[in-house]
Amino acid sequence: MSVVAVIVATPLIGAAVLALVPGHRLGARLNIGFSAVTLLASLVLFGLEPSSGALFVVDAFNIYLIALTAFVGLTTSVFSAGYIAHEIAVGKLDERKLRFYHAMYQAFMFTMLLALSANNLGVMWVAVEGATLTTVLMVSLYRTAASIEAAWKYFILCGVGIALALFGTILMYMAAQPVMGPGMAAMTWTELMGHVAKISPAILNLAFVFLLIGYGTKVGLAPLHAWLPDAHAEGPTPISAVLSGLLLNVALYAVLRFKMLLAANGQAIAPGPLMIAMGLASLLLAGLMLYRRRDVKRFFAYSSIEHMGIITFAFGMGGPLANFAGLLHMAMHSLTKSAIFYAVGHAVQVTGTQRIERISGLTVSHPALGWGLLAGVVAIAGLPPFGVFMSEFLLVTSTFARQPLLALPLVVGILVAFGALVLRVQQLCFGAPGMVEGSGVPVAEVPLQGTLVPLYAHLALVLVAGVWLPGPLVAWFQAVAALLG
Amino acid sequence: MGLVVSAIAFLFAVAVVGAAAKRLPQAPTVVYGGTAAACALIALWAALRLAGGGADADLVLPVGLPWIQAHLRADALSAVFLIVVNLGGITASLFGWGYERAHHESHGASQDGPVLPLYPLFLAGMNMVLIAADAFTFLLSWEFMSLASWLLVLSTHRDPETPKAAHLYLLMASFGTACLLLAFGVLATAHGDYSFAAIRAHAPAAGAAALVVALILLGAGSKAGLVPLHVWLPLAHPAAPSHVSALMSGVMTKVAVYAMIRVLFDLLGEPEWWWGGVTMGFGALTAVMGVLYALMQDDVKRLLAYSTVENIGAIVIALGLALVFKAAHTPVIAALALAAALLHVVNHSLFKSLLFFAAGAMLTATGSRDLNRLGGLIHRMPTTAVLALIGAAAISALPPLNGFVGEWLLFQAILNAPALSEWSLKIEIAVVGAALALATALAGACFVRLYGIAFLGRPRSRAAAEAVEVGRAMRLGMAVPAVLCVVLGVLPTPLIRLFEPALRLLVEAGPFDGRAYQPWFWLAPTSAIGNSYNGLIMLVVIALLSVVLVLGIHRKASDRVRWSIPWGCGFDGPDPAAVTQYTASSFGQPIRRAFGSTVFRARDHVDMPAPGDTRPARLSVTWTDPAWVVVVEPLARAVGWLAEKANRLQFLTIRRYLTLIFLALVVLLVMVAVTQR
Amino acid sequence: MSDLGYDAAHMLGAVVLLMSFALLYQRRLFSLLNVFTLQALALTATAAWQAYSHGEPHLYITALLTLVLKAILIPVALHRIIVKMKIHRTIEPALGIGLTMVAGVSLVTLSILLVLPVTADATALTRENLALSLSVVLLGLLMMISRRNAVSQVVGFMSIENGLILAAVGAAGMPLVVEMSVAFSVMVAFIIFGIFLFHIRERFDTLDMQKIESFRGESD
Amino acid sequence: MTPLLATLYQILQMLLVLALAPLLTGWVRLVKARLVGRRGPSVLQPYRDLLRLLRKEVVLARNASWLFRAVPYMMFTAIWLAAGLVPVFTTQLALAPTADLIALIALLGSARFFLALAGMDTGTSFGGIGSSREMMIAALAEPAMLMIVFSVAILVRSTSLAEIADFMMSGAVGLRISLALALIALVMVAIAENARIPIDNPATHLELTMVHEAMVLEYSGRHLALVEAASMLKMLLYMALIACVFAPWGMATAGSGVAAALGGVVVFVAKLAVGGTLLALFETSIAKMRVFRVGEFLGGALLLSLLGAIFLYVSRGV
Repeated sequence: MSVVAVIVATPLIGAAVLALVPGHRLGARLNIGFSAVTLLASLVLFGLEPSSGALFVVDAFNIYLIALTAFVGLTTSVFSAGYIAHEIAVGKLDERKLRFYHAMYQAFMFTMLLALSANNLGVMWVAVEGATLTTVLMVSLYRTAASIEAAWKYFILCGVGIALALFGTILMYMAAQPVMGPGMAAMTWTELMGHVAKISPAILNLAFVFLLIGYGTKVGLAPLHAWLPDAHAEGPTPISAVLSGLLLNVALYAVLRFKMLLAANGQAIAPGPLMIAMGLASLLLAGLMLYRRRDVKRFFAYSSIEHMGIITFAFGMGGPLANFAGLLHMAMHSLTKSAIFYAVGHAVQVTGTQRIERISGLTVSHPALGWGLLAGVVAIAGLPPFGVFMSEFLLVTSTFARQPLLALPLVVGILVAFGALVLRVQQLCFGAPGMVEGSGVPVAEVPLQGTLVPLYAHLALVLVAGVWLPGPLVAWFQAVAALLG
Repeated sequence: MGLVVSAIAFLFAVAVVGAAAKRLPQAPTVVYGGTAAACALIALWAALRLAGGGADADLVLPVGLPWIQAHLRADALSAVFLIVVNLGGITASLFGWGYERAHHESHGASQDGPVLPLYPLFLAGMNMVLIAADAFTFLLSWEFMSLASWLLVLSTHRDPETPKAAHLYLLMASFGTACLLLAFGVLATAHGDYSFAAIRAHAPAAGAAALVVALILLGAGSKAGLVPLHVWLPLAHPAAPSHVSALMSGVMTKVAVYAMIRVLFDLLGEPEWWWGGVTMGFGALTAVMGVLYALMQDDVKRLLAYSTVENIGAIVIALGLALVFKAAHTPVIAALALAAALLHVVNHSLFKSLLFFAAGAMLTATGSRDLNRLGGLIHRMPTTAVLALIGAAAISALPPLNGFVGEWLLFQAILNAPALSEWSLKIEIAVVGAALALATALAGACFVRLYGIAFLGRPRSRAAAEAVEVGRAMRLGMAVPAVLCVVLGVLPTPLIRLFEPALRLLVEAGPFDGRAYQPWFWLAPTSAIGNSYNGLIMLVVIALLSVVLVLGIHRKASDRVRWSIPWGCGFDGPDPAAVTQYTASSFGQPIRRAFGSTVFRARDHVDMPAPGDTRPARLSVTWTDPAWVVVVEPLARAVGWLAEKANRLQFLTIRRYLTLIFLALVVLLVMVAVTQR
Repeated sequence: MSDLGYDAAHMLGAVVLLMSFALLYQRRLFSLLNVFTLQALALTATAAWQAYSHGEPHLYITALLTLVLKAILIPVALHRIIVKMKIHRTIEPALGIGLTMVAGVSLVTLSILLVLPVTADATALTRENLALSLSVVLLGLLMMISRRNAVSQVVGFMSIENGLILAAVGAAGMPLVVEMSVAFSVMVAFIIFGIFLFHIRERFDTLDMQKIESFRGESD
Repeated sequence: MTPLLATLYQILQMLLVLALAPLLTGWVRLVKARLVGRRGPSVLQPYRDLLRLLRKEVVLARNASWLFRAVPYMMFTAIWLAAGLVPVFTTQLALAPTADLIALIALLGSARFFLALAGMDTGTSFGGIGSSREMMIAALAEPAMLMIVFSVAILVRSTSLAEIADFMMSGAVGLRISLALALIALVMVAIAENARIPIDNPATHLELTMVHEAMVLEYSGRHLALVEAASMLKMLLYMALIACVFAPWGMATAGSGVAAALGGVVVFVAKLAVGGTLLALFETSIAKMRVFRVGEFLGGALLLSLLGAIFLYVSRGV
């Protein structure tokens, strides 16, 4: 448990320190440093036995998510260092804002890790709410009209969502309290799992609906998704990367924890149909939305909605194969989407625009970046040999074998989104490169700021996962898949 | 088996070298040499396996889906297709090496996207499909193959048409993959055992099997180019560099055929009689439509791509026949039809590669693929002209070349229709036979047009008038398939014998079973219609007669020759633009009138200047592809319309978004309230 | 538990729900604030009563927080915002008042329907409490979407929160109530801060499409 | 039957068709002339024409390639071989198993393929006109021909011409609708393939209506002689084919001796005379049709042959 405490405490201390450190270079380095320590600490978890206490729990479900979160946190902090150097250079950000930015970054990591490792449902809720607050502040970092608008929308919608989630949490306690008696136990996940079979299903059902809608808003499920594209598009790109790569996963993780409770109860309504419906809605809506997008970051934000839809659908289907696919897809989407946002961040910086039609020929002007972006989109589109292919393979085949009629909209949705992704990535990566927005300088002559290591590190992981999954990970996935019902 | 896997791994290594092409001047040599060597190794291995009876070779790699791992297996069927793919790979590498050099010399540093790193990956992908023995590995390789070829198509991304073609291509490829995914979803057992061995062990129920057949026809058919799923093919295949076009058209479509055979004959177990009927029907439609499309094309490579559609149709007809006869428990006839299919697979891969190489040679020499800018190349490019003539004759199914042998076998199978019991099938087979005959005859017209316009007559542009013969590597790349076209046409029996293990695996019989007299130079399959054909004797007799004829004539006749200007209705000058000769469009006119005006809404528009005006008259032809009008455009419009409608959701006010959340909540609550009753 | 305890808790909860209806009914901003203050007071009383009757002293903190924040600070702050930012003092309903009331009644019915199957092993108080708080939450949400004015939407949001606290204090022995209500209050503070700082007056309901589209880089 | 005798018969047949082809053409021309009231040239005139052409010098278009010069030999050989494969006086030919009816059709297709290419080689408009029309006609005639083969082959259970003739002679087949349809279709195809009226006119050089003649317009001297001779051979071939399938009587078969074979030759000459007369009669009584009507004519042939194939299943015994 002390290891978990270290993992959670490191970013908290980091936030405090970074709030005081002047100078963006030092800040960025410290940011990387704290993230690295967090990652190292989280890697230690792999060597320990699963355990749970009153506050924290480490089991098959969150052990890899914690490590994944810490890893993406680190790579994003590396990317962020190069990113902000450019933003400072062009005068879009200043030192004061950056101090705030770095502190908030670590605070955000703290809330993410806390939400993942919390055993107490109330603590988990507080952490998710904290995550909302920190990211709202970062989305509005540029203080442009559009970014404030986006932050505001994000905040209101997620505020309502989080309120509904709290209500769900309270309902969960109300349901458990008659069986488990008053006190902390009735809010502790591991305890609940032990007693949930005896809990009356009626309130449990009600609680799950509120939790699904509440946390589902944060997951970005249609029709609760409206905040997501704008928040991704208007904030700094590193934040878009962690929003898509981490926050959505954490919110979904929260939903799934409750789904496990329902599955273990046995008498409660099957949450599957609800999740399937919302997953399909997200998938189809986002797939169609992709076609009309002109802002590259908003485009990939919709792609995140699409994938969250796929994942939710998978967990809605349930069963060992679909659940496995969902868990794998969560990890793969997290890595791939953040990689795409790194690449997009670089692309936007070299071309000076976020409009898709004004970016072209990246494989010609900046081959390493262009091919990296292409590989990322290829991976997220579900093409082999990347990991998303494996999860979509499992999901589509197992769905069709069990519910052929559900597989059709799934496949149609995936194909519709696929068409848009390929269309746009061809535009971005191929053709003749143009000029930097608002100047006569050819894009090809603009040097790339920062390093592409995070991008390629993520792609390498996704590639490896596409052909080979390590044994322990498979064992975790299978254990969790069994619990998810 | 380890050898094949190592060779594929070697292809990946070669790709890495290709990625460093900017820094390594020898990279093209290494890449194309490496791919040729790897392909040769695999092809040789496969041929030796087949010669040794085609026993299965298995390997399980600890990758892929964790609970089943990657199963690899090369059985007789895989071996046959390994030969096809790698033979194509060898010739394409030879040609590609010369092609790359020629382009490097003429254009300097290339503006195009990379080909070198992707080309070996494409070959590796195709090989992997053939040896995959579980659904995951199979589809992974399948989609990887699509991915690599998509990027290869995009290597000409500066051409404004290419991105559209590439987009449609990858979309259709993924549609196909999705169909295959669904099909394997039905086939796999409930416990997630996706290995082919497990699938084989569990025959699906009748309804499920019907679903699988439909999905396979859609999935593999979209890759192979079955009408109406062919729309991407004539756009994407020509866009790639010519040796890649050759691989895509000549070889990758065969991988799709492999997928059909693997599922329909191997994994699905005992077929129902109507499977073959449906398959055949699609094949016939594809064959006729494909060649009609080809007849209306002015772009050499696009014409060849449409011709691929036609040939795939012929192959699919043969597959359908084999299925029908297999279901009717006449395995020997099924073997005959399947042998025709496999033979045509080999043949088409040879002559289509050859013709695409020839198109590449023309492109290198003249910079154009437009028939109306070519002409008279037989004088400037003599070797290419001879080799292309062999290709054109072979694809037109002229004896004694290989195209005819496949055709002949197929007709032998068709003539066995009376052995069936279903009336509908008998009549369908008659109609399919007529369609096949029509397609074959039209193919002849199509290639007379292609060859006549491109190589014969007078040049239609300065570039064509000044064309220079291509280099030795490119000529060699064309010569190998050309020689094979002749050899296989004359001696097909040894090849069919070589394929026999595959036939026995799939239909449990060979095409020669029960016939006593079987010399290796004679083609006399077992059939209710007893027959034989011998290309070797035919060739020898033709040669003898020709010698007799030439000697006889020259003894009697005058040897005087005078060169003169032919009568050209008063138009005759050195300017290529002022030559009065038939163009590609005018050549196609009679057939266009006969077939195109209803199916394709083909219209000729003549811009005739008034008397006294010296402006030339212009003929333009417009036509529409019904598959576009019926399938693609409505779909694109539907997606566009829905996207436009959905797009309104991007611009709502926060209050309305909240309303959405509220409504979602209320709906879910109502659902809970209702289900709790 | 004595009958009196049950009845008192029930009564106070009913007052909170009644105030929710009253909120839906208001047409003027200032009276809206007044009704909200009343709801907050009722909630304070509920929390205090539960603290007393169940002997759970930490609920006194909740009561105190509710009193200070919801009944005093926030109404005052909103009052100042209305005055300072010259916000229209009448409420523009997006949905007619009558229709809103009908919707509200339906929501309460739905809540009761949902709570009915809760089996007898839950105490009667839990069932009542559940139905009341569920209604308050849903009515708060209805308020948010049926009013165009930013202030009334904030009020709606806070009335959702009131519903949450009502549920939390009613659940016997619920831990972390204080922590959660603090966390929630931070959020409310954020909203008010946001309105104040960024002059988001009517952003809830910007109807100027052109403006939004150009913001989002989505216009042609 | 010894292989030696079969080889002898084969050589005899090759020579016989070569010798008789111009005679048939001459006969048709003579009968046609007589029918329209002219005296007409001698029956031997085609031989004289061919010899005259052989002696003349060759005039080549400046642009012609080697293909142009090679094609006459190639097409002549192909048609000669094809004609040698059709049993005319005996079914016992050495080359019979080498190529069946399908291969024979394909051989003719090869000849046409190369001739059409040659038509395009000179780079004039006439060659193009001829080639494109010829290929259009072929595109319909060939499938019709294959469908005829289909009907016959399914009845006989063979595509080998020798076996077809044997079977037909045995009389086991009786009268059949399928065969009647096939015969009509075959005659239609034969008319089209030999560029006879109403499809084409072998005697015209009017550019709007030319098909075959346009294609070979630039040929001269020995090349033209070969092309002409090949056309004559082809006409003979089709008549022999019709005779072989639908009227095989009088042919020597497996058991019969050399005398029967010689008798077969006489019968064959008689069949040719009758066929030639019928053709002349037909040609003088009909007008040439427009080029673009040809598609309908041959489409009709194709449909008839397909109907014939389908009727097979309706009638008894298959």
